[in-house]
Amino acid sequence: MPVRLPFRPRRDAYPPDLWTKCPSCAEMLFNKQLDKSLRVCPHCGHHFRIPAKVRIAHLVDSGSFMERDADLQPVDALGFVDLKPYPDRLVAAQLSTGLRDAAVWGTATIGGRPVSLCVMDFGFIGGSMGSVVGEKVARAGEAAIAERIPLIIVSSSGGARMQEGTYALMQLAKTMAIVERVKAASVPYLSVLADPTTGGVFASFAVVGDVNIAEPNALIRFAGDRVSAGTISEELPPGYARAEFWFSHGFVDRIVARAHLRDEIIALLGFLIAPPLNGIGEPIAAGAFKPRSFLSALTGALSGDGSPDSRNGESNGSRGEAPRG
Amino acid sequence: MPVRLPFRPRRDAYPPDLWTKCPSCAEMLFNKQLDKSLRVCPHCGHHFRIPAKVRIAHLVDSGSFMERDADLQPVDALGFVDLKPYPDRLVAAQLSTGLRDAAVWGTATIGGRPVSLCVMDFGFIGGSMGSVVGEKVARAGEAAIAERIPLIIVSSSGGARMQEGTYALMQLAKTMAIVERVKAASVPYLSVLADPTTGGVFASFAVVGDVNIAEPNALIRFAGDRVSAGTISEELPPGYARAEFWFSHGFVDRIVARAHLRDEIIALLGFLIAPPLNGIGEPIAAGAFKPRSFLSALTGALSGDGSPDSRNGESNGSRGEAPRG
Amino acid sequence: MVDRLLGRPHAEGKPESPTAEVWAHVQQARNLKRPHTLELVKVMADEFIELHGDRLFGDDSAIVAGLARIDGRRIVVIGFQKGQDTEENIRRNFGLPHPEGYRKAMRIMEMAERFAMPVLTFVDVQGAFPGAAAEERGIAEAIARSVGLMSRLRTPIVVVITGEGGSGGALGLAVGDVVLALENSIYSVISPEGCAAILWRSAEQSAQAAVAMKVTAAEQLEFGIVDAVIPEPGEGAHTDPAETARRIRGVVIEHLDSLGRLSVDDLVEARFKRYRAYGPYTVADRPSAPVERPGIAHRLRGLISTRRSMPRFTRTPRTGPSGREEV
Amino acid sequence: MVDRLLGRPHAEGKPESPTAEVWAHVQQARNLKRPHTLELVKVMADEFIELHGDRLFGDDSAIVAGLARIDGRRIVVIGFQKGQDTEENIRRNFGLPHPEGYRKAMRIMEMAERFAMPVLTFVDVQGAFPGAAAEERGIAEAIARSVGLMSRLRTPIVVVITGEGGSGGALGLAVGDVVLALENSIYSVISPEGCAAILWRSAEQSAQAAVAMKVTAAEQLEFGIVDAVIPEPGEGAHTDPAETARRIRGVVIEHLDSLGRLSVDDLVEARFKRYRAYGPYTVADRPSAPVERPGIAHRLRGLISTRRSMPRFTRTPRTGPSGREEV
Ligand SMILES: [Zn+2]
Ligand SMILES: [Zn+2]
Repeated sequence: MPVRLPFRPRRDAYPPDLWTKCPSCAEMLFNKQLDKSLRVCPHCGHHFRIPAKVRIAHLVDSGSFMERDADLQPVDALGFVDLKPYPDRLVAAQLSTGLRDAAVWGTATIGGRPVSLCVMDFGFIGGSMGSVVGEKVARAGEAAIAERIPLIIVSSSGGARMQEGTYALMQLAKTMAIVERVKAASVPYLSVLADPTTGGVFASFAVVGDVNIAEPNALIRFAGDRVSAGTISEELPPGYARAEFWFSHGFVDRIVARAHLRDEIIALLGFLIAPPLNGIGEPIAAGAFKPRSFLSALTGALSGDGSPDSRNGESNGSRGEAPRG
Repeated sequence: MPVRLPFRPRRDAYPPDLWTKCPSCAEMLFNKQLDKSLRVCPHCGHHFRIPAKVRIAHLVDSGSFMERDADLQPVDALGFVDLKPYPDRLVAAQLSTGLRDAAVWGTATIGGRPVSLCVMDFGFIGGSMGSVVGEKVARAGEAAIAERIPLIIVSSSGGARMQEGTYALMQLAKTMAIVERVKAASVPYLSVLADPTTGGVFASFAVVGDVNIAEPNALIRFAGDRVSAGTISEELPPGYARAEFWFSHGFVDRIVARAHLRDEIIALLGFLIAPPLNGIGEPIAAGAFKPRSFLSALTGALSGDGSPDSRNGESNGSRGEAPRG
Repeated sequence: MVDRLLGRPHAEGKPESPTAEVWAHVQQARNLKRPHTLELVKVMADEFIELHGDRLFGDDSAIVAGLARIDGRRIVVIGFQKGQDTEENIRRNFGLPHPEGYRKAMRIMEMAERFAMPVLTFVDVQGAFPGAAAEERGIAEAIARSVGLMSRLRTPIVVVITGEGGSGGALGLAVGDVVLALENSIYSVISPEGCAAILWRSAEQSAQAAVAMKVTAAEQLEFGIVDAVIPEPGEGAHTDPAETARRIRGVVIEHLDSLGRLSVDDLVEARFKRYRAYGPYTVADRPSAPVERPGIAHRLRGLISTRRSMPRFTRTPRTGPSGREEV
Repeated sequence: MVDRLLGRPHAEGKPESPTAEVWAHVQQARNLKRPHTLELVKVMADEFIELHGDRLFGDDSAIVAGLARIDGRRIVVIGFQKGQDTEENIRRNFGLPHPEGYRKAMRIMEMAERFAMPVLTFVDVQGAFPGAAAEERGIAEAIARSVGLMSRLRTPIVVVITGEGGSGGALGLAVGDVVLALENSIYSVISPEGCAAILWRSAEQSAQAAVAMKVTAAEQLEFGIVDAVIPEPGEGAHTDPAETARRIRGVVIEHLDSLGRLSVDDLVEARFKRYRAYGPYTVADRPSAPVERPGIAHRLRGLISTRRSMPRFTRTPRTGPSGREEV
């Protein structure tokens, strides 16, 4: 049952017969051409921010994306009003983007391999993470675990959504709790950090991918400009907190231009494969250090009730030592 | 079966009626007094290096130390000759220290609590670690695991023993393999870093205690003076690579004067207690992340007929949406 | 900055407006004379051994951690540490942690798990240090991993918000089985100043932002983010730090008792479900209002006895297949 | 330093003495034209994706790591990377790693374990960077933990010493189920220069130290530290890097096959026992000479077919209670 909002053309769905000025090199770019280059300036390589569904179309095998939970709808839990009420902001964002909140998730194939994919949309209230975004990230992770398929999250976010108060803050914990389970289940997780990935999104699921991929020059930082400017005044070097900065500081594995991102992901998916489960529901390569002989021998030695052998047998058997191919 | 070497008084067993000059403050110290202050200069706090058995006497409950494996004897596996043959160096060291090699291990009680204790002796070829030292560290660790008592190692070493070649290097791997098992068994490990703790000893078991305790001003470093001087020339700040340096760089938990070390260890032993084993030979608090319901639920889901509906149902069920209230 | 951090005691007379009242509460939460981790431990614990260092880069003085004995129990205590005067504040970097602080905390938490010791954290932080030194060494990564570790740590965790529960910097030590808060504490997704600067484009609207975010302990209790509020003595915790510590001690012991009766598996599963459930939303094709009844988090917290009210908003159960559409 | 690192091709004529012969071998092992990790992977692998960063502080260019497909297998490759010319050498810090390199390696090894990928390491390093920057960020801790992790990693590990196996810096990536060595490689507990400076108090005795430490691959094979020696083509690996890589590839694939037939539990247990058994000693009250027969390590390595000779020294089995004495 497809659920669609009434929507008007979103502001980043440029009319194809018009021109856009590149904010980096100031070149005038014909929108149709810009779409063909995946909204990357052909002159200077500037990566324009793109809507979630455009991103998805770039990445997945054509027609393979099955959106899930498009009907999740944010709630104004706090009765939050700043210069205008939160519900008004939500409605405006929904009308301009055609989305109910700042993330889209679903399953798809990429290069023929099934994945669980969640993509954030900066056009929706700055890609901020409230309860719906957190819920979608969580469900994407749970689907990845259940189906033992890789999880891919593309982040583009100003951080936690202030209008949802500490519920928004709790999304850091919710999403990290899920990511910990993804890792414990030996399910691969690729994090793609697009411009910008900041605040609570950077400080939760975006920073802890098995492989962290950043788009060139993407702004990535925890402390927001205005926040840190108001608190600590210090000179920041050029390139500070850009993708290349994080590469050299060890937090980003790969910087990949948008034109190569799909191929890069396909290549990585060829390597990062969830190993099969053993008989008792644990990945065969699970990382827990359980040296076989010494602990089971100790049990026998220390429990001293006379049945160490049978206990050893159980202990060994329960670890599911199936022959390997 | 006590095994004793023929030995002459070792060079650091000072004649009690003579004086020793403090190398730090140049004060002349009466040896009897120096022994009473645990060989710490009462004027400037300089900690003299002390033989393993003196250290043990400082630490353990009187009469509780039962030395183990005193009969382990080093071997000249390489036929190593520098300015003199390795066997000659061994005999000289054995005669001057009364030890067969640079470590002493055994069980003892400290403040009434049983421990497995291994203490290095810098007086034996610079406390260097060859196969016997590595073996004693390993056996101390194995005893700690088997008896579920804390492991305490006091390091004082110039590093790996060159005369034993790569066998000495392999002691880093041997001892670390044991320490990993100590940790996996949830057995506590206290590392005491005395002056000096350098080279391969610092780069293996000495640096990875649950709690790292250093004696004041102890020299602690990986790269030896002569080695690094010959390779990279750079100015080193005062206090470089001393205990206090490592405290501020996050590698030492506590700097404890010798007079307080026993009390400090007693206090820590009151906290760091190996939890009991469960029925299958694993510590009840073992750190492996095994979220109970979701992995076992997955096993059921995936080993079955694979119908997507039942999979969804089980997946949701595993999220625990039981009736509320 | 020092001025702001030192805070101002709230006015003697009645605040003249609800906004002023909330702002007075914020200032109260920031009062540097409130007891911080070390002051609390000194009263609460019979014995305390501080541990230092992240074993990677440094020892962060804005986060302290150690082994404590409270009521005969061996526990691990970890918390933020502001200074009580300017000199100590400078030494403690005004209580603003760097990544090393969270990495030290993680190291000690893993030790707590290994030796089956419960963890007690004290949360009082404006936020993580927002400068380049913290940023480039991965404050975001450190907070994310600490939050993740706490979500799965196989030992009980009791959290006490004692002053400012500021943003991700606070959450980095605030994931637990029970989250308590002192009466005059605050908890918010961003500092009121930061919120005002972004949404009102003016830091002068900080009080208004504090009101809008519902930062007070009582409001956070209503939301179910906090499980119980601990009343402060006299005119506030800063007027009687020792009595404050004793009150915290009593409540913490009670919760350690309750949590200690659960199996580790049940404990970790309940903690997971608590955080998994946070955050209200509705489903568009079933446009009923958010259901006003206790949610999963409440049911789970029912496992442990706490004095608290109902959460006002809970997640609507998902009963049918979700909407799907193709791109 | 550059000169020394660039090495000198060994003389055309016969070396005039055994010492000179060993020293020529050392120089051969250091020849910068030998293929390093990236050059080897380029020939050996059909596909390679390099991964970067320790997620803590930086990305060390002296250690490279990534995902490789070799003969249809998914594996993780980690190795030291010297430069082949001065410019690259400067960029790669002359192949001298900082702690970040080992921490990156550990991160990737844990990933290999999680996704059931074998690990292949290439070892060619004079030693860890001996300067203050590496020291103060914990090069010792990084090496210790990497060694510990490799001793228990639940996936096969094949190590190839390709050039200089220098001290703890090398061992940090050299703990594995099978340890191979190129014919002209060396492996030592300390560099010959360092050994000479300490024991002879003169770096001029480096060749003598190299002889005394028995650093050559053939000698290390005799000791059982190395399981098999891979012959180099022509006048040495530097004269035909591609053929060198192909030879390594063949041997590595063979061992990956053998190791893949073991259960992970058996694999890890055998690896543990191998390292647990290293190092000869005797027991004083049973003063027989060291027993010249295969020990535990050899028996375990018998599980995997390798071309190797007997270890000359093995541990004497401990059959009776050990001596005890009181202090
Ligand atoms: Zn441009
Ligand atoms: Zn003195």
